[in-house]
Amino acid sequence: MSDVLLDVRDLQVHFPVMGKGVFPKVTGHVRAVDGVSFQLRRGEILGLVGESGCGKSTTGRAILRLIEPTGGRVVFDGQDVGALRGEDLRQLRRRMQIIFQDPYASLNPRMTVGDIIAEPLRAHGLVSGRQALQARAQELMTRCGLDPKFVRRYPHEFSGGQRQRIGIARALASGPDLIVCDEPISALDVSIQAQILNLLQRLARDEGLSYVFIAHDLAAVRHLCDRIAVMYLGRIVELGTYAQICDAPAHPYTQALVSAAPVPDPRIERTRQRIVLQGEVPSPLSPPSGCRFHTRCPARQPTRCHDEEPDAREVRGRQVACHWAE
Amino acid sequence: MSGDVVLQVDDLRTHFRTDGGLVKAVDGVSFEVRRGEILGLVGESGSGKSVTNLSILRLVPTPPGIHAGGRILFDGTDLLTVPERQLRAYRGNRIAMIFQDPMTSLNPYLRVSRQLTEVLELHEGLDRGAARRRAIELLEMVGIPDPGGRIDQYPHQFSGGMRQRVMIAMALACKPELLLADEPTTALDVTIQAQILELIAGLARELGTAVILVTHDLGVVAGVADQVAVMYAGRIVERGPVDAVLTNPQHPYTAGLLASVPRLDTRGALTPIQGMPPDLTRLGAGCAFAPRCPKAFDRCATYPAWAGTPARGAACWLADGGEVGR
Amino acid sequence: MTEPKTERAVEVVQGTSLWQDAWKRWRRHRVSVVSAVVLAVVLVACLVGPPIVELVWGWTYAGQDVALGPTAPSLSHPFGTDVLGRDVLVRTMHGGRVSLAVAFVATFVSLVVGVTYGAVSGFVGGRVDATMMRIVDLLLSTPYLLLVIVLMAVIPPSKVSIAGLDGSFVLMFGALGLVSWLVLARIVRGQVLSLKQREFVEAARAIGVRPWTILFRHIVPNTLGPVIVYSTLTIPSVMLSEAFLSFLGLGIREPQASWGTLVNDGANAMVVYPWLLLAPGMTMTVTLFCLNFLGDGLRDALDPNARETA
Amino acid sequence: MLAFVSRRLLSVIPLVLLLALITFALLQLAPGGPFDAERNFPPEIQRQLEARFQLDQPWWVQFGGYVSGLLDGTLPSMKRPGLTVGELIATSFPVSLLLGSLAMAFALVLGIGSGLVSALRQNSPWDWLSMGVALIGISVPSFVLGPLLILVFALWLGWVPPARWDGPSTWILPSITLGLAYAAYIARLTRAGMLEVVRADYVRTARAKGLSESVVVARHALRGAMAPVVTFLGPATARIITGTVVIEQIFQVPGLGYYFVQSALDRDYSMVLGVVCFYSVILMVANLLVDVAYTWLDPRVELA
Repeated sequence: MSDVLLDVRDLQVHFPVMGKGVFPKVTGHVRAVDGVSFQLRRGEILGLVGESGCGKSTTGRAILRLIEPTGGRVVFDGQDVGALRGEDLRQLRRRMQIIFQDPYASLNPRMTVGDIIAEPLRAHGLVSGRQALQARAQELMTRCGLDPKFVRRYPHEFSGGQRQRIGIARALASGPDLIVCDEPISALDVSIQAQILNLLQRLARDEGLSYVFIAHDLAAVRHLCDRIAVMYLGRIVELGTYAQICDAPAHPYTQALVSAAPVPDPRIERTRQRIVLQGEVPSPLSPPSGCRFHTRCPARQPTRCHDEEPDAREVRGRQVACHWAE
Repeated sequence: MSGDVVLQVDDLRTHFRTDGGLVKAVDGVSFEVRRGEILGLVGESGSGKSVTNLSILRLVPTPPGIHAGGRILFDGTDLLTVPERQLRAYRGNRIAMIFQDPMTSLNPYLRVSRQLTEVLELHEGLDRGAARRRAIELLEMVGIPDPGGRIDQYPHQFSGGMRQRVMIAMALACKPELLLADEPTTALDVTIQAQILELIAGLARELGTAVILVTHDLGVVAGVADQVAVMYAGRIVERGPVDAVLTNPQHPYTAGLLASVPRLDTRGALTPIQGMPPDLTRLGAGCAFAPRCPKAFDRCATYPAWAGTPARGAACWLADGGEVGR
Repeated sequence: MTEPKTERAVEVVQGTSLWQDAWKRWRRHRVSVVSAVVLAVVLVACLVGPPIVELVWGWTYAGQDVALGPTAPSLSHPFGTDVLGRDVLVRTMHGGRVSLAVAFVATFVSLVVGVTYGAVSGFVGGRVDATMMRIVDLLLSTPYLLLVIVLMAVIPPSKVSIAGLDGSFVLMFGALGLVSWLVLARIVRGQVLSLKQREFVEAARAIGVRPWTILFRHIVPNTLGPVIVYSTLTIPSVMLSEAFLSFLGLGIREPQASWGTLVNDGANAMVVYPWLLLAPGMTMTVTLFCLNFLGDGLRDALDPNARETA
Repeated sequence: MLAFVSRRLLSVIPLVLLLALITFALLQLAPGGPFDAERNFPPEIQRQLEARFQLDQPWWVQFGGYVSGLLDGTLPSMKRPGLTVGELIATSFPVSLLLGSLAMAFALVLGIGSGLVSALRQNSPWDWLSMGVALIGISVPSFVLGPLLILVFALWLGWVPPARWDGPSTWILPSITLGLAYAAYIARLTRAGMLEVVRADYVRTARAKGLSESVVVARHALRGAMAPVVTFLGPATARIITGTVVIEQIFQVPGLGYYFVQSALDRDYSMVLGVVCFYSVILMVANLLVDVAYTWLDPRVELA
C-alpha cells in the first residue's frame, strides 16, 4: 500500500462556451482548471485556497468526477479514476465523499435526516433493514454531535450548523478514505464555524481520514491543514506546508492573500504591511499570456512575466510558480 | 457628551411580528458615533446589527417591523419621529448607506450615470450636466478606471468590487456626515475586501464622515474601526475602544468569539462557543447568552446591569467595567 | 437485519415534513378551503344529482315536456325549464358531468404527457433537451386553438368513437389534453434542470446512488409542488376551452350537454328566458372561481416562493 | 439586434410552411372533401369544382397550389364564389385588429392601474376588492360575460347597441368582454411583480437615497415589476386572437375570426389554411416584438 492516496496530474476542466442561435457552436472555453497537479498522502489534510472563480471547487468536483475532467489524470489509491465506468465508478464513490458549502441546499428537503444519512449505506448495500439503517444513522448522528432522537426530523427543522453536521454524517456513512470539503464553514455563523472545524479535525484524527479542504479563508485553512495549495485562475501558484505558506509566502499572490486576511487584533493590524492588489481577476475565458498573475502582480518584471509562463519550481522547500520568487 | 457626537442612539427597540411570534430583533440598543470615527457593530446573523442600521434611516419595512421605542438623535432631531418628508432630506444627503450585496443593491434597469446623478440633482440641486460631471469625478475618486467611458454602462457590466465602488461613490456623493455601511465587504473576495475597506476608511477620514460599519468579522473591525459594539440577541453586550475590547474582552461572548475564530498568525486549538444562537421569539428575562456561557451562574437569570461607562463596559455580572479592573 | 438489534435510542422525535407544513399553510388560506368545499359540493351534485332527480321526480337531461315549455325558476324546477320543457337543473348537473369529465381527463392527459416529456428533457439534457424544447417553443408560438377548431370541425365524431364513448368526447379529451401539456412540460423541465444543479442531487451522485433512483427519489418528489399547483390551474383553463368549443358549436352535441352548450343555448334565448343563460353560466363561473382560488391557495402553500407566471 | 430581428423574421418562413403543412395534412386526413356534403351537386359539377381547386391532383401539387396562391393573394375561397382568401382577410382583419387592440389597451390600462394600486396598498380593502374582481374576471368565461353585458347594458338599460360593428358605441361591449380576462391577469401579474420588486435591495437603496416614494416607484420599481407583464404579452396575443373568434360570434362582428369559424364549418379549406397561416405570422411577429421589448426593458438580456 503506497503512501500516496490521491495523485492529481495536470488536471484540466474546460467548459465550452456556446454561442447563441439556432445551431449553437462552441465559441470558446472557460479554463476553470488548467493544469493542476498535487499529491495527497494518507491521513493528510490539504488546503485548496483561492478567490472565487479560481477553480478550487471545480478541482474538488473533478477529483470525484462529479464534473468530467477534460484532461489530466486522477489516481486514487492506485486506481485511475478517469478510466472507471458505470458500476466500478459507483463502487469507488463509497471511498471518496464530499461535504458541501451550503447546508441548506445539500440536503433533500423531503427526506428525513435518518434517510439522508443512511442513503450511502442503502446505495451500496452495506446495511439492510429499516431498523438497522436507522440505528446506524443514529450512531453516526451521535458521532457528529447531533441528538439521535431527531432521526425522523426533516432538514428544515435544523439550524445551519446542525445541517452541516448532517452533511458530515452522510459523508462518513460509507466509511470513506477521502473527503473533499467544499467550503464547509463559509456559510455558517462565526460562533458555529469553530464547532464544525473542530469536528472535522477530530474525525480526521480518529478515523484516519484524508481531506481536500477547499476554502477562501486562509486562517481556517491554516488551522486545519497540513499543506496548502494556493490557486489563481485555474492553476496552483504555490504549494507548501501551512507554515511556509502562511508565515513566509514566496509567491507575490500568496503574499498579497496573506497580507489581506484580517486578524482580529488591532495591534497587529496597525503594524502590518498590507499589499493591496490593484485591479480585478481577469476572465478565465481568456487568461493573460505568460504568468497569469502578471496583470496585477506588484513584483512583475518587463517582458518575461508577460511572455513566459512560469513552471512550478522549488523555492525554500515549497513549489512556487513564479519567475522571480526566492 | 462632547459636541462632535454625530448620532446618538438611545434605547432603540425594533421588533417584528411574525407567524412564530414577536421577534425582538433590536431590544434596547444605545450608542453614539463621533465625527470622523468608525464604529464597528459586530454580531452574528440575527444579532440585530443590520436591523439597527436600517432603523436609523427608518428603512425597516413596516409591517412586519414595529418601532417599539427609543430615540435616534441626529443633529438634535429624533429620526424616529420626524415627518417622512424631512427624513428624506437626510437620506442620501447627510446620512448615506452602503449595502452588503452590490449585485442586488444597484438598480439593474438603470445606467450607473442615472443612479448617481439622481442623488446629486435631488440633494445638491445640480442640473443634469453639472450632476454628470460631478458623477464622473466621484467615480474617479473611488478608483474606477475610465470613469467617463464607464458611467453610461449598466451595473451588470461591472465586477463585484467595481459595483461596490459605485455604491460608495453614490453614498459619498453629497459628503454625508454619517455613513452606514452594512457588511460592505462580505460578498467580496479577500483581496477586493482589502481594497474596499481601505477606500471607505480613507474617504471617511478625508471627509470627516462618521461611519457605522456593520460586520461579523472581528478582523475587519480590528483593521479599520476605532470603537466597537458587540451585539448578541438584539442587545449590545459589550462596548469600547477597539483595542480594549479585542485585547481585553469583558463579556464572555466577546471572549468566546475571539477564542473561536481561527487566526492567520497562530495555530492554537480553537475553543468554540457551545450551542446555537438563541431563538429570538423565546428569549427569557435573563441574559440571552447564559445558556451557552461557560461562566453562567444563578444571577444570569436576570438581565445583567451594565458594568462600566457607556463608552467602555459590558452587560455581564462578571464584568468589571474594563479599565476599572486593570 | 444482519445486525443485532441495538438498543433503541431513548425516544424518537417525529419531524414535520414539508407536506405537513404545506397542509398547515393551506388550511390557513380560508378562501381556498371554502373553495374546496364548494367544489366538492358541485362535484357530488353533478355525480349523484341526475339519478336522484330522475328517481324522485322522473326528470332526465333529455326528457322533454314540450307542452310545459319554458318556465321560470320555481319550487318544482329550481333552475326553470328550457324551450323543450327540460329541467335546467338536471341539464346543468349533467352538463357539469361532461365539462368536469373533459377537464379532468384532459388535465390528466396533459399531466402524463407534460411531466414525462419535461422530466426526460431536463434529466437527459444536452442536444435531446434542446431539440425537445424547440418543439415545445414552436408549438407554443402557433395559434393552436385554431388548429383544434379545424380538427373539431372537419372530423366527424362518429369516426373516432372509442368503446361506445361518444366521438365528440374522445375528440375533446384528445385535442385539449394534447395542447395543454406544453406549459407543464416547460415547468417540469425547468424544475428538473434547477434541481439537477442542487447540491443534494450532486450529493446523491457523489454517494453513488443510481441515476434512476436519483430521478425518482430526489428529483421528482421535489417537482410535485409546482406540478400540483399548475394542474389545479389547468383544470379551469381546459374547462374554458371545452366550453369555448362547445359554444362555437364544435364540441359536445345534442342531446348531450356541457356547460358550454347550455350557455350557448341560453345566450340565444336570454332576452326572453334569462335563467337559461344565468343558471349554467353562474354555475360554471362559481366552479371556475373556486378552482382558481383553490389553485391560489395551493400555490401559496406548496410553493411559497413561486412567482405568478402566465 | 438587427441581425437578431432579421434572423427571427427569416425563421418565420419555414415555421409557417411547416404549420401550413400540418393543417393541410389534417384536412387531408379528415374523411370527406369540401364538396361532399352538398349532396345536391350533380357528379359532373362536383368533378368540375374539384378540378378547379386541384382536388384531383396529387397532394404535393395541391399544397403547392395553396402556398403559391396564398403568397400572391389569388387563392380563391372554395365556398364564397368570386372572392379570394386575400380579399376576405383584407376586409375582415382590420375589424379584428381594431377589436383586439381596443381589448388589449383596455386590459393594459385597467390591469396595470389596478395592479399597481393593489400592490402599493397591500392588504387594504381596495387590494381585496380589485383582486377579488380580478379573480372573477379570470373565472367568468367571455361567452357568459358577453351575453350578460348585452342583456344588461343593451337590452335592459339601452345604453349601447347589442351587436354589430359600426361606430364607437358598438365597440365598447365587445372590447370590454374580450379584454376583461386579460385585464384581470395583468392586474395579478402587476401586483405580484410589484410586491416582489418593492422588496428588492435596489429599491431599498433608492429609498436610502432620499427619493420620494413616487419617484422610487416610477423610476426604480416599475420597470422590474413590468417584466412579467411584458412576458405575458406573447401568450396574451395568442389568446386575444382565439378570443376574437368567440367575441365576434357573440356580437356578430364581421371580423376574421367570425369568417374563420364559418369556413371551418363549411369546409372552406383554402380559407382555413389561409387564416391559420396568416394568424401564425401575426403571432410570431408579436412574439418577436415582445422579445425586443423585453431587451429594452431589461438591459441585462441580450439578443443574439
